[in-house]
Amino acid sequence: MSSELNHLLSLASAGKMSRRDFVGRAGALGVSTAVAGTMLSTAAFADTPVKGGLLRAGMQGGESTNTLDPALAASDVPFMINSTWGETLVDVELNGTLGLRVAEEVSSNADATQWMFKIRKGVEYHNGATLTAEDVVATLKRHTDDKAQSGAQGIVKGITDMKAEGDMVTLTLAAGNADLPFLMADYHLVIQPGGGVDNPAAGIGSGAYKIVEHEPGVRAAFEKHANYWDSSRGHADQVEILTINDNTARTAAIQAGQIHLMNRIDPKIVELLKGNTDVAIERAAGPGHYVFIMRCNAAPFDNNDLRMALKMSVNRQEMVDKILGGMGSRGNDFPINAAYPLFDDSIAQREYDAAAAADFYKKSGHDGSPILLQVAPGAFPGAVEAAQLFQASANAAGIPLQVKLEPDDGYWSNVWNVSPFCASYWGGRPVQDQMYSTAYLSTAEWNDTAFKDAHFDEVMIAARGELDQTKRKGMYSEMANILRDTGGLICPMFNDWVEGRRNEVGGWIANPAGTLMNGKAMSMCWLNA
Amino acid sequence: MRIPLSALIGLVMTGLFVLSALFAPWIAPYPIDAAVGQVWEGPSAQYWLGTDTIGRDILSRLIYGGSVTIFVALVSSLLSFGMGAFFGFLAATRGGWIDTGLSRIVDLMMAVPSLIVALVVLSVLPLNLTVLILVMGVLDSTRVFRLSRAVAADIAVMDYVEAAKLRGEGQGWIIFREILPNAMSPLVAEFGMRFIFAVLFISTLSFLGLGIQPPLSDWGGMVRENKDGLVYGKAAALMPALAIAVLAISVNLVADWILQRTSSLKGGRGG
Amino acid sequence: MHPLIKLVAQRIALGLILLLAVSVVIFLGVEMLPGDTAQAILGQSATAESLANLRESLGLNQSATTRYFNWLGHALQGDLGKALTNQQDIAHAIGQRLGNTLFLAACAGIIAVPMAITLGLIAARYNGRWPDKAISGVTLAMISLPEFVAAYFVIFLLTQVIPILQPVSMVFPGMGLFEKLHAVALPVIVLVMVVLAHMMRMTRAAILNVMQSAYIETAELKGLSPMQVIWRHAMPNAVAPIISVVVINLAYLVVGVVVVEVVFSYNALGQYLVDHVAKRDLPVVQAVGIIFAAVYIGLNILADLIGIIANPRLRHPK
Amino acid sequence: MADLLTIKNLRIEATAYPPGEAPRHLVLVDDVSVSVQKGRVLGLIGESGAGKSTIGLAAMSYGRGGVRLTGGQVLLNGRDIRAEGAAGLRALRGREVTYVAQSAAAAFNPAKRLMAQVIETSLLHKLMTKQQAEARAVELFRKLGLPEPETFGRRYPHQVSGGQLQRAMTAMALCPKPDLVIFDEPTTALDVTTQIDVLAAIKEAIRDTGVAAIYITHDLAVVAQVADDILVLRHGKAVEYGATDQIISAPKQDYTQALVSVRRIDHAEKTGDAPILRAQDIAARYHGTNFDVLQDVTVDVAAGQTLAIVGESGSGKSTLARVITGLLPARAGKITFDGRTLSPELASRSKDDLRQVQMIYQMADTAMNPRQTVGTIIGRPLEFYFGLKGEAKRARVQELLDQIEMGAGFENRYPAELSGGQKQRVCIARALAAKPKLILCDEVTSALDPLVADGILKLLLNLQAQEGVAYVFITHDLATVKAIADKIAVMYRGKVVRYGQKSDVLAPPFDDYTDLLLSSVPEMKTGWLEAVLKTRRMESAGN
Repeated sequence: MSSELNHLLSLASAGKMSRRDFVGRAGALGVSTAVAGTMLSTAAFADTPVKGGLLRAGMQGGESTNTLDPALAASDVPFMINSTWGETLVDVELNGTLGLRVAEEVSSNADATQWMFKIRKGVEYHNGATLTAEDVVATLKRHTDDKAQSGAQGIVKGITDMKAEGDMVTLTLAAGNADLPFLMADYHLVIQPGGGVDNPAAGIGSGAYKIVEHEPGVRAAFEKHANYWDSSRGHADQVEILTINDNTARTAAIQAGQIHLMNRIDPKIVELLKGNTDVAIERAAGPGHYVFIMRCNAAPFDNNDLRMALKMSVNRQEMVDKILGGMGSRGNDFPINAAYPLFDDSIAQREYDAAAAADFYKKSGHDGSPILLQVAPGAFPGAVEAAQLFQASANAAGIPLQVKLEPDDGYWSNVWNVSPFCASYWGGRPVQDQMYSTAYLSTAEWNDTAFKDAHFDEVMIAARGELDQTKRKGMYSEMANILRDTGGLICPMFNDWVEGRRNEVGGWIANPAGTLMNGKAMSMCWLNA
Repeated sequence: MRIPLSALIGLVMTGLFVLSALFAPWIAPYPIDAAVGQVWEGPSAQYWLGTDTIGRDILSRLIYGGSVTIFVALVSSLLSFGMGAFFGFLAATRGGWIDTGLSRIVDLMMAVPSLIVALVVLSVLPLNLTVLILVMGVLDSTRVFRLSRAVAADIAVMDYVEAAKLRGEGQGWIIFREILPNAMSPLVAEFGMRFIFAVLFISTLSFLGLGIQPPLSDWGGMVRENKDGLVYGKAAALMPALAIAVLAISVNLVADWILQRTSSLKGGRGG
Repeated sequence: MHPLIKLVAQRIALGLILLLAVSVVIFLGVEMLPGDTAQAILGQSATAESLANLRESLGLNQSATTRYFNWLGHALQGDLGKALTNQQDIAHAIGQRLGNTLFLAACAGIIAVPMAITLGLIAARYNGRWPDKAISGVTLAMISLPEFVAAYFVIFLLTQVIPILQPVSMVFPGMGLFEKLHAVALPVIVLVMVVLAHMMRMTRAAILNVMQSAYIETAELKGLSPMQVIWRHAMPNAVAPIISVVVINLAYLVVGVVVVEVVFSYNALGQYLVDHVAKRDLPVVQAVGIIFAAVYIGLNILADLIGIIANPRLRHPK
Repeated sequence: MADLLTIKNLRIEATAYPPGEAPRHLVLVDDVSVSVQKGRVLGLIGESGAGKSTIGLAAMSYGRGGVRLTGGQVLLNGRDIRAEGAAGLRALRGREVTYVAQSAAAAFNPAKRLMAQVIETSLLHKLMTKQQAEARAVELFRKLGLPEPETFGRRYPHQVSGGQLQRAMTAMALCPKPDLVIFDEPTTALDVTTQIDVLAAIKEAIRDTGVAAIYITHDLAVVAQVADDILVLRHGKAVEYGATDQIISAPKQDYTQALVSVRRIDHAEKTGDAPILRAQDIAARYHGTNFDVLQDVTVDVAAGQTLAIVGESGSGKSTLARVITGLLPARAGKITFDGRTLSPELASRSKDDLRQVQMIYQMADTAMNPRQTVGTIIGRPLEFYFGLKGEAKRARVQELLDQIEMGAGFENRYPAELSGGQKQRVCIARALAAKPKLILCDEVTSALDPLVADGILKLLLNLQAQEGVAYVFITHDLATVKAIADKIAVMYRGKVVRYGQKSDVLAPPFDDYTDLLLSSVPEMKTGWLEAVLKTRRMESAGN
């Protein structure tokens, strides 16, 4: 399926197919119009790769406390570094479909309770060893293991048994899950020699580049992995990933040509940056979203009318314009958007309605005491400003919303998932099921809205095993509506990935699944002489 | 009394700032938190200094921000002076173990980089004006302590202080009636300096994200909000920066003037 | 024993005691921080059990006192331990970053100190006349600018308007000296701006203070030119105060430049420290805090000593 | 003979900028003419503020602070140096004219070795090579009677005594072989016994080098020993100008006569009576030192009488005062006051004990809080000891002001607005306010001009007559002692070397020290210096 789409794309970008035809055909393959559009807009395809050179990316989201252990990767820079030296079984293609990496073939039984991954032959680690099915199992084990401290622990929970026979890895699940392959694309699950049990932070993997130097929070330097299996990747001789957390410096750096790629262009300056002829702004409508989360079990948010009142009093368009500088789309109070397969775009968009909000507020019978919204600059870019816009629009509807600033330091431990009402963000997941089961299942670890709804849970489990796409789409649509009207999530906006590319960089393909081509930019881009 | 031109300018400017801070709600053309215009509009008849990163009127925010900045800086410097001067004088007049003890404690406080301290304390305690002021006040009081101790030590050996002791006067009279009046001018000059460093310190704290509650915002915070525009020559960030600089300079001019009249040798940016 | 040696010994002993006290203070300070290392490491992706596991393996469930004394014991043997967060060897990591910190401080100092003193002398020489007013005015403006503003301004000026320097200053092992110098040019400029004013003003003040003395009149009546008077007769007696203010600023260049490091993503100690405070990485915060304190205390001792040596009364007792 | 320096109708003005007041315009020197010939010495004499130093410096066309030469001529070697530019002045300063400052201790750069400073001028003006300069310096050191002349120059200023510094200063002035040397009160800061030697050394040096000199002092007796001519100045105007003999023996002007006849007060010594204060076998040492600055000192003073404690700097006389007040607790011995024993500790003395013993300081301006008005200063003891308030207090303050012969209106003035004499009077009033039985006077007159000092002494005597208060009068000035004392204790190196009624102490036979002390006090007649030195040489030859 992915290969077919790629074929279409190449046709389109080579001009052999009209835009409308492409979008149509892509749609037929379950690709949303938005994504298809994005795909085409990045017509970097046509030209052919240039080998050699030093490709540099400057990124936000790294600290000197980072490590190379994929299990502990949490922020953008480690994510990028790991996806440059390591590879997963599969990854998520630009259009949200499955791409084959270490696994060259994926199949399952009828009820999706058992999955078979055929491991590609002759995949070699940087240390010369060859990647085996045992390594894969060992890796998965390491992340499942209770002793492990992996962020992927929740993901691999469902697997009851894993075994390796020859070049075949077989995973058995408690309940059927049609999306399991996508879970295997999780960036924590980098395949390491012996599963990386002895030395998780060795940074030895099977990726296109091998690490030659790593100073956490500063720089990771790579050189080409000579025996890399995939000739279509790894064009530059060397690549470097620099941590440049300061927006201004990072932007200045790409303009000055000190770096070739950058993540997280501050939406505010996109307009200004457009003036620069050397730098192209790459957008991808991703699943990431900025949210305000109310805990449904904590007063006063245990009252759905109050929740509705607050949902009604967000001016989503204003936020998209001012916080995202238009680089995003309005949210609809459930965590899914067009970036996901099986998204139901027929669900009505919620608008700012002061009157309605006021009614709900009256109905809720709230005592009028100030409603505290806790926020830190680091909750998401522009969080403080967004909260202030929220406050303004809510106050206009007569709701006594008040913003309380928290320091970034300790925000995720002391405020998020603790305080009744705070700002947060979700990076999104490759598939709806994963998103819902991570944060909205009653029993989920990170159910940060403390949303508990038996029916919702049932539908989710059922949908998991459902292989009929249309039925499944219907179920997801129902879940969406439940969350939208009774959930604790206020989702004002989905943020596009807004990233910078100097014009001499070729091979860019927008990928909504993650930052900088879902971490593949270093392996897939090249420098035009 | 003869006031050199520079000092006069300083006095006038400082006065203006203080007034606009005091009457912020009446002067500011727009509410502080209302997004009235587009993002980063240039100066216009409507928005004299243009608009900020989410389209709020910069002039209004400057005026409100000024009142916060000046208030915090002022109160914290007052605090640091209250503490610093009192203990400084105590150490100088009592001497002995009190002096040694206090001096060692101050050495200790000064040896720990004040940024760590600020970082630690501000993330332990709830982030509000009171805490901010307390932290800054205490951190700064060490320097005041050293100055006032030095000044007081010079005065304490004067014959008139000895005369007071011979008369049998108490500690209070000696500190407040004999020493304080004579230590005043160097302290006042130092106060100017401290005030400026307080302003700069708040800005730095806000820059590191440990600043002031929204929708209020001190000038340093405003610079931070708008800094990304700077690289593209958007003036939005320069306005508050300019405000800080001008305030600092005007106070500094006044301080200098007093300093010249009593050439004192203290002062210094926090380590 | 010669009083000089005695003084030096006293100073150093005092410094060490102070250092120990500082380590306790820092330890307590970081202990007080809410949340803990495990929580901070895993951030949003923490689960109850992964937290428990991490705590376990980090030994966070020992008592604070135990941990402090363990740390102290090893530190005294020169072993600063491993970072809790990423198991890096602290001594090694710090070693590299300390190098960068000192490199930056040195570059800034080498430019700023002589410049400040020269300007101070000139200002004192022309006290109250236009050169004095000009110098004082400019330095005043500098001292009044928050350093991050200065930083962004030079970025704007020297990488965009006149693109001759690079906005990101990180340096790596294996870089040539010239490369490094080119890399740190911007932060150096900013830091010079920051410290210049203070040192210059204090030099000026110190000189003018000495110029009140009777022996200056004697010198003038010998027919020395104003600059000769300042250089031969005022300077030797103004050394102590000037040195002490120079030291304060050098210390500042080492311990106080976090903001500049952040803006220019310069990989030195300040940034390193801030990251680890945020992650509650005690051993690292300890180590860096101690190093900073040591630098500060050490420099102050140095200042005292120079002050003593510059004073003939102490050098040649009756 | 041709004039080396001629000053014609000199007018010097200055503008003072008192903080917080309008600038004041002052005329420091008005229409003064005087001349100095080669090899001769001109004495400039007058009280402080008479403009004598200003004129001296004018000979180098140098004005302190805002001082400007606004009129007349200063002809040096025949050319008007007021016309010289900065460079021209630098060329003559230190080469043609050199300067010896009042306090050598302050005038030498503490950070440089003496030799470097002594020869600096000669090298600066390229008058001689380093070797020559050092050779000459050594020769001068020898001539001025400095110890170890060869190595003396290696020392730092703080390593030599005040008297030696003053000689070194003279060597520094003479080293570049100038035409004219200006001595500005070169011996004022010295003890009498030191002064006489320095005086002799200077006089000899002047004679040998045949240099011309201007000798500035407030002490007529001193200048009489060295000067050929004397110009008497007052308030910047010339009062009398003539040969030394004439000025001393036949002064024409009243003011000059006053100066000559100063300190002719003599008061009949009182005797007997029970002691109000008795200090017995006192020993004391300063904190952290290991030698006694006072060794078994025993003195007493009767009510209404005056005990003068005479001694040179370092003799321990001021220390004794501190011990009596309790500021420095005695190590041994006891102090009885009015029949009862005083606690050695200030802190543990009763308020009334404190009231009974008051103190007056040498430096009146540091003894008064510059931020308090005269009213407050005098009023505080009244309030503190007697709880006087409001009208009663005001009235009593006025009363005291009258007693110290200062009229109404002073209570609102600040110390800065008072003259030196007035300040000292206010201090006296403050002491009196406590109605004490004893007042310690520490060098109360030594900072004052002779005439003013006289006034103060007279006042003190009157007050003693009225109030029956006893004084312990600490001074180095024997003239003052003669004028006021009933009993005298001569102190030397922490010991009392001679003690008794004034008449006994001042009458032979003397012990060596007292003899030296008495014989060293300059007398108002020319040739005294030679005479004294002669007798001393004979004595030293004798034994």
